[in-house]
Amino acid sequence: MKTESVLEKVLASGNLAVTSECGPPRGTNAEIIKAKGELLKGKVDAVNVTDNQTAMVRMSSFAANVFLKQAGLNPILQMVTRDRNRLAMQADILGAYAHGINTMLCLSGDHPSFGDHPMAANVHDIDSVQFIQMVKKMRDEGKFQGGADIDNPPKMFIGAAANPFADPFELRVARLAKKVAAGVDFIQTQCIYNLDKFEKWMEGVRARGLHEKCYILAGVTPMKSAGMARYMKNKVPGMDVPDEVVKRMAGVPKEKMADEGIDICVESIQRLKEVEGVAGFHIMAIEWEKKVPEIVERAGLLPRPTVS
Amino acid sequence: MTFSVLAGLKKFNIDHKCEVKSIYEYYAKWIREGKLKVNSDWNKDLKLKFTVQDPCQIIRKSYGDPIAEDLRFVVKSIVGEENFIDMTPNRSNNFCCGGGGGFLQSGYVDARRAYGKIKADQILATGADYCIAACHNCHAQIHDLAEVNDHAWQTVHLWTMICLSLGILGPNEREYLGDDLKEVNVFHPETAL
Amino acid sequence: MITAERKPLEELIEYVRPYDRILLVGCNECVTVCAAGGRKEVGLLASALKMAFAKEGKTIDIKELTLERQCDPEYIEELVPHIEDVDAVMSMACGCGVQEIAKRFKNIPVFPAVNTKFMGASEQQGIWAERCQGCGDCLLGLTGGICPIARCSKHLMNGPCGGSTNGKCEISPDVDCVWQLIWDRLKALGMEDRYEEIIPAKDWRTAGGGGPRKIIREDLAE
Amino acid sequence: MKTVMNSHNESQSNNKVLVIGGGLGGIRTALDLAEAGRNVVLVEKDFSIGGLMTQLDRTFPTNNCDLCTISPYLSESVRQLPIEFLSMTRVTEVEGEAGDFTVTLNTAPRYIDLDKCTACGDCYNKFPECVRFTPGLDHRAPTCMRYPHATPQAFSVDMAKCNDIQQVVDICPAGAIVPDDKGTTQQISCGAIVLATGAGIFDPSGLDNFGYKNQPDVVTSLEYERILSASGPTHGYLLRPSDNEKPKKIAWIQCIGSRGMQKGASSYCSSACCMFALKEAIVTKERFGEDIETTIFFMDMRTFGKDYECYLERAKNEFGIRLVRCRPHSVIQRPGSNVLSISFAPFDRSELVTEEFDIVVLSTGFKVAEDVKKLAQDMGIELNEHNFAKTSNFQPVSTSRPGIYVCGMFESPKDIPETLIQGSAAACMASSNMPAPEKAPASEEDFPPEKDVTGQPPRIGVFICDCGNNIGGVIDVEELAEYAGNLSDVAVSKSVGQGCTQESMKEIQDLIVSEDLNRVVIGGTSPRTEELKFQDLLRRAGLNPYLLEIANIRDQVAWVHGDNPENALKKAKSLIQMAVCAVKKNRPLIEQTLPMNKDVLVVGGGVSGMSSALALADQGFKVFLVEKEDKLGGFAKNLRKTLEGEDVAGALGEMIEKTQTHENIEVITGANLVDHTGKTGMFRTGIQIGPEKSYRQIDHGATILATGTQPNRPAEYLLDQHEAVMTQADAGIFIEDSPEKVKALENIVMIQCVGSRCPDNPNCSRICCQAAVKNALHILDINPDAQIFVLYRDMRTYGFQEDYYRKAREKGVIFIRYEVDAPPNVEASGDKVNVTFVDPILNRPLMVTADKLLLSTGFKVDQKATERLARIFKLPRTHDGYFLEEHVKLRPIDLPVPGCFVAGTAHSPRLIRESIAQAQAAASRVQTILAKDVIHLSPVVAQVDGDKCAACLVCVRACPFNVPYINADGYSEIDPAKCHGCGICAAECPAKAIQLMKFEDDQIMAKLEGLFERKVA
Amino acid sequence: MENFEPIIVAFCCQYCPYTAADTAGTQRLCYPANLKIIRVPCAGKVDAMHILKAFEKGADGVVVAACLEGDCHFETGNIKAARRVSYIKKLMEEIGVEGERLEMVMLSAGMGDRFAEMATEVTEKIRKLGPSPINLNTSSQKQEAC
Repeated sequence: MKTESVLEKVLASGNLAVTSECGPPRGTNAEIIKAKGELLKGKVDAVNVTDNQTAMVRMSSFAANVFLKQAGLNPILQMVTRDRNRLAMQADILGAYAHGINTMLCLSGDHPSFGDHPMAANVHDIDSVQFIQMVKKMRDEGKFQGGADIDNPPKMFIGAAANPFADPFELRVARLAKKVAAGVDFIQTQCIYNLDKFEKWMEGVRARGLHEKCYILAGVTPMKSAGMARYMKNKVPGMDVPDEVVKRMAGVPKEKMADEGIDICVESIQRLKEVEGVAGFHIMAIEWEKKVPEIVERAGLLPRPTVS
Repeated sequence: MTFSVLAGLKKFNIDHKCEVKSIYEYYAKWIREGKLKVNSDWNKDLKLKFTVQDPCQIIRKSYGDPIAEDLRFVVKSIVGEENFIDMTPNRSNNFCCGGGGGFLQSGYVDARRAYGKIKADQILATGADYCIAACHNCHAQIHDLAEVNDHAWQTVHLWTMICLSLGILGPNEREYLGDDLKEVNVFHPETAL
Repeated sequence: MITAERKPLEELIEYVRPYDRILLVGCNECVTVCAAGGRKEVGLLASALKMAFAKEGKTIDIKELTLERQCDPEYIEELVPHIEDVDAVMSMACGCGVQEIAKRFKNIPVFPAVNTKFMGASEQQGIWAERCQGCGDCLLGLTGGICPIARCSKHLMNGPCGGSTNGKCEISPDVDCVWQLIWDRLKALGMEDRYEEIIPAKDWRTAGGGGPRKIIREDLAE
Repeated sequence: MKTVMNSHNESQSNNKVLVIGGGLGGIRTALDLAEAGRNVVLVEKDFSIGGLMTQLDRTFPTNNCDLCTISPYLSESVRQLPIEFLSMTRVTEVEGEAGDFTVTLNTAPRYIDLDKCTACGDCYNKFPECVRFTPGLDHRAPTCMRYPHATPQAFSVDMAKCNDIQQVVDICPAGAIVPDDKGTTQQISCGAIVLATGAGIFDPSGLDNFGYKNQPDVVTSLEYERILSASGPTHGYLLRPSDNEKPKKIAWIQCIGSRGMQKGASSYCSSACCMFALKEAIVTKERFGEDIETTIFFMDMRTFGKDYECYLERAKNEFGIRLVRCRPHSVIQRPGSNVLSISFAPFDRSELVTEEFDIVVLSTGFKVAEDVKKLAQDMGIELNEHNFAKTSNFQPVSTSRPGIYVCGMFESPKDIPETLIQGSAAACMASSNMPAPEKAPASEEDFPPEKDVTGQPPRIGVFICDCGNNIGGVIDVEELAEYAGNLSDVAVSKSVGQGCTQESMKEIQDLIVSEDLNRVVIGGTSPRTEELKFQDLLRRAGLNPYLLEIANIRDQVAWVHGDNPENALKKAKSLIQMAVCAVKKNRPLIEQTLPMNKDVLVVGGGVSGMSSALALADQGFKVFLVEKEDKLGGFAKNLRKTLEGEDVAGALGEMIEKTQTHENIEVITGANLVDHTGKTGMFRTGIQIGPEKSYRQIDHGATILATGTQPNRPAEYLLDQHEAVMTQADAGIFIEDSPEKVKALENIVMIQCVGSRCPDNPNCSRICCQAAVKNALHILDINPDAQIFVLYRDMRTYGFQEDYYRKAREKGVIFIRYEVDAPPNVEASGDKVNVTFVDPILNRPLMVTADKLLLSTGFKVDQKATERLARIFKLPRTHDGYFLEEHVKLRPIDLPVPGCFVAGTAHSPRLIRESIAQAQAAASRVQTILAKDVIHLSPVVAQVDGDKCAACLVCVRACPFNVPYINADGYSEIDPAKCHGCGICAAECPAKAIQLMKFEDDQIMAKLEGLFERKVA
Repeated sequence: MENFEPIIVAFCCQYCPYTAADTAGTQRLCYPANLKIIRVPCAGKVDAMHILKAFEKGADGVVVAACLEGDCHFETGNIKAARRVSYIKKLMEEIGVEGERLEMVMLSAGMGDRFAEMATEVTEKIRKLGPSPINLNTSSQKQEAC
């Protein structure tokens, strides 16, 4: 075991891990994050906390993580290279680890032009692959990126994102290989609607044995409405929503759409369970955290294993 | 008839010293020279309107416009200038009556009448009571066309009108005249001579 | 070459409003090539300013001059005879020119007439595109001669990011995803394996991160 | 206006050529001869030159209005060069023989002295009935002036119609009317005569079935052109003649007066009607409304010229011109209706269709006018059965009488490019029986040395013309002169009355000298026509001709502001002031000259190459004839007889023999071109000779490309796979060599358009129809019982070939049409082949077992070879690979690169006769350049100031002729010989480093200064 | 101010528009005298500077006259001129001078009446726009310069 991360233990035990995600508030009201925590408690092994998602300013992931930790959950610290240079990133990692947060996700982050501060400078001092190398160096060599020693180095369980549906498709496996070479421990993929394409990607991953070098969690997101389906298909870059999904969502009356979304999500999970190399699921129910328990339960992923 | 002689001579290139002429030319010559004393008084108050058909073989295909002028001179002399209306188009550009080339004997009656429709329309356009057809083929066709156009006009030979205007047209020679002319200028050989 | 684009006229009018005699200085190098500050643009701007003020009934005297370059002191020296009888100078050169004039003539205001944009190349007559940010430590050797720093909106050195869709950047369909271009280029050169070598974190000091930079050639400098 | 230039060596008859007819062909001949140093007398029976061309609106295939490209031709032709132009003049008698003719010329009285008349139009306005300006070409509405810039710019009076002669005389301000003008008869002697008398147009009023006489909406093509033309009676608006309404449906009926179709029609095909009908239809749709329906009734669509087939395709697909293949008998106007109805049987279904049209255009063909026929007979010229001048295939522009040549329509009906080709060819042949001109034409008259004005303060002379009452009537000339007098730097300001008359010019010239003026401003008419004249005046006064500025106060002030004289005067003052300010900035410009290398390189040793070489060598020019094969002769080697029966092989052998033994021709066979540099007068071309490829460089002054094209052998219809199948060329040899085999033949089938008019060879190969008819007639001569079938898409036997086509039909050859998408099918059957095709009348497939199958395969460009040549000479090519000439219509021989010319099938597929004509034409064009000892470069060129240039490439990219380049020193350089003087680079240059001479920025700024001087301090 | 007489500068290419002006003269068509024609070898030669300086010096309107599309003697002169005119119009709007004071027209040589028509239209349009704002206060001085 490289870290004391609960997620690592679950994955190491061979069980299908389940993680979820919640967005911190657009203000200082800690209750919101605590409430979301309550919803997910016991239902998932770990909970991602986003970092200024879509470049919209929110309470920092670090602060939200601390609240969830205090509430007894296993938070995952998400950090983007867009907003901080390498000093600030390492400082936050030290602080988080000190608060007992031992799992994190290294991301590049969406471009500021999508968010509410398009005029802001984007830092990108290091990119996501170099970020993984940095955290690995801190953990395994106990050294800062600059080379100095760390007093009581943080043992972080290192995660990253992967988007099997972005272009050029033939490059996506090689990119995962780069992250593995950089030292990533687990991967959470972009939400999967085009299952065939995902399976094709997994074939490539297996061909290079990457699924043995890191745990791959399949990302899923339940659709709330046909409108959301269309929005995700056309407006969100790197998202591959096949027409059947949009047709299915549009095929049911308005009030039935939410349930249809959940059904699709559960069906996807059932099918993804069969895919060799999928070590777990990352359920992203953006602003719909209350549905996660129902999904996890209906997907037969309860009860969560308790690991020492 | 004139045409078949002309065509025959040419087809079998029989070298002939004689010249083939159309009768219209001589009718016109004789009228001009006063030998044929036609007069159109009979139609002065009747005011029957006449038009004339330019047979293709005689006008367009052989003697051309000059003979058409002679034909018109003859007709105007016998029915009166003011009662004559020309079809459009006319002379060498006239439309064919649709009955030539053996079509009359061919038996395809409907097709023949269909082709004749243009001629019928031309005659109706002139509003003439009588159409003089100086060629037997044209006469038969136009006469038949009159049948299918509810007798809108009478079709009559040129010699018939000449004799009528000479006043020598006997009672049994008025087959093609309408009732309006049946009694006009009747010539009774037995009493007149 | 360094590219630039003339500032909106209102801004320039406000700059020179308090002054009666202006020296308008063009530059015959990069800004001429990108049609922003050459001799012709100097003429057009002078005329435009005079007309704008004439509209308000105010006459303004603009003296037009175009130097060979404005980033060498000797050429700046050529302004000396004209400086006495003007109240302000407006330079149509890139940022370097404006600052050299300001540095040389302490007691006279200098205003920029153009916005210096980027180091770029001419895609076609009349269109220039960014090619280099002068990061001081060129990695074109690793990417088949296409620069991700200048041409990726997140200057990722191990791209492409998750937002690249059919060869275009996530921010806009008109912007090529540079990593798509790099990948196509590497494929064409048969150097696909070069893609998997991780480019380590960059030392940004060479890119100005370490403060304003200088190049010193001992063989040339006193 | 003086039109008779002082042709300096009157007496020397053997260097003078008489050109009869001032149409386009005559002008081209006159221009070529004059530029080649000959003296020319151009005689035109009409009031002004231009012929048919000036009445046309737009012309095919360029579809743009060539008025402004042709009017400089006309005025330039009369002004500068040693051309003595006699209008309203006829030839009455010709005696003598080649080299020494004596010709009697009779000039009808114009009653106007050409020197005095300024075309002010007062006489015309007051007495329109008796003052003729327009020959009233279209019999309905007389145009105000046949074309705006007629040459000579003068009226003529028809004294017979004048009831009060004295009144007319008094009205003329210039006193130019000469009531007792009896015309003149004079005798001139000349070395050669060229008949360029053009053609008359068939008058359809005799055909009552078309109703041309009494239906105003039935018009001839020429009248339709006048309706379309901006200078026509309807001022360029398409209006129906009967009620001036906008027409919605227009029909064209082809072959009116041609192909023996009507009473009084000539039996030949007039060659150009199909094309100008298509053009009129396209222009109608393009300029007057997509919604106008255009229909053309035709028999064969004869678009055989260069890129004409693509023009036809564009007409059909892009413009939706409806083509109906049938011959309507008559155009009838039903009594009471104002539209014309045409009844016709469409080709594809047997029923009578009647349609209504607003305008019907009769595409009238050409015929020889009576007076031309009589003139030719008087001159003892042999005419063919259609009264055209009889010429042979190998001497296409020579008449039966030595020393007398023919060009244009009088040789045979043709379109404008072919007319121009023959015009130049006639010029070449005319000078062939005259000694080479001793000295270069005296273009530099003995001008006094040019005064050096640099550094002098400007002393400007302002001279205001009153041009009869044209200017004086509206503007107070004295006040204007007085106003100009007190402008700064004006030393002399005078009104000079008739500015362009000899006296006033003399007065100005003297003042320039006496007052030591160094700048001149003329307030007069348009510089477009006057500038050359006043530049000569300055030269004669010892001033550089470019120290001149002309203010156009007649055409653009007096004539257009007559309604407001007060404003007119103010405007005139402004224009004069602008001119005065601008002239101060004018600088003396020198016309650069380069020494001329007089040798000629001819590429390609076929019929065209040899004809050019011989024509030039006979004139004393050294010719290098380069041929890539190892024998001369080209494609003509495998032809035996022409359609007219002339022996090709014999004549070709003779030509080869003459070429190889001519002392002025160096024949280099087995040679390939490698590189080509330099410009007109100093070209250098590298060639590799023989298998060992030894490199040699040839210096020459001009280039003629006669590289021909490839006979096409597409793998279709079992060609080269079955011994019964051969091409028309193979058949020509087969018929000549083995007549006994021909006797045994029963059935022969020919298929036209094989490998031509198809996607990968889109144009028509022009020569295959006449080849098919030739072979058919030759076969029937040998074996009258043979049954010949010709499967064709369009029979294109244009011109006199039509007679042979009719003879073939009379002899029983069966011509059957096939559609492009239903071609015939050929299968082998023993030593014969079965050809199946659909007969359009029976609408059933038929099968013929043919002993021989002859395929009309035409030409196809060898893309690789021409592409390589085009790259060496930097020449553009058309999309199907032929060299693209400078102007498709008006310069069909000159190539865009000055000094390069094209001849023969390298330009486009053509017959031997047409290739030889083009070869002789190319020879003439070359002589127009090599006649001068030096090349004059126009001074209006762009100049780059190296110091200012930032080498930003804007000029390199902007120049339409890619002349500028960045030179070794790193700044843009523009070669004055190549610059066309458009000034686009000067306007685009961001560093203001380029100035166009004569239109420099500060000159234009000075004009603006002048205009607003009084306002802005 | 109805008696306002605008001064309009017309840059005319010497091939087609200048000939069209002469043709209008030959046909004796009347049009207002406000148009002052400056002859240039090609519309492509009219520099952005010339147009702007014309306005600066007090022109109320400027016309750039070129040949018809496809008829340009130098192939692309008229197209480049059109591009330049639309660029200058934007610049004039920035300066605060109405863009329609600058007009681009295309004419063939024979269009005499179109030239006269254009001259009248442009003069009326500029007259309606009133004197150019550049010389609003000095317009009285310009009155008799016409």
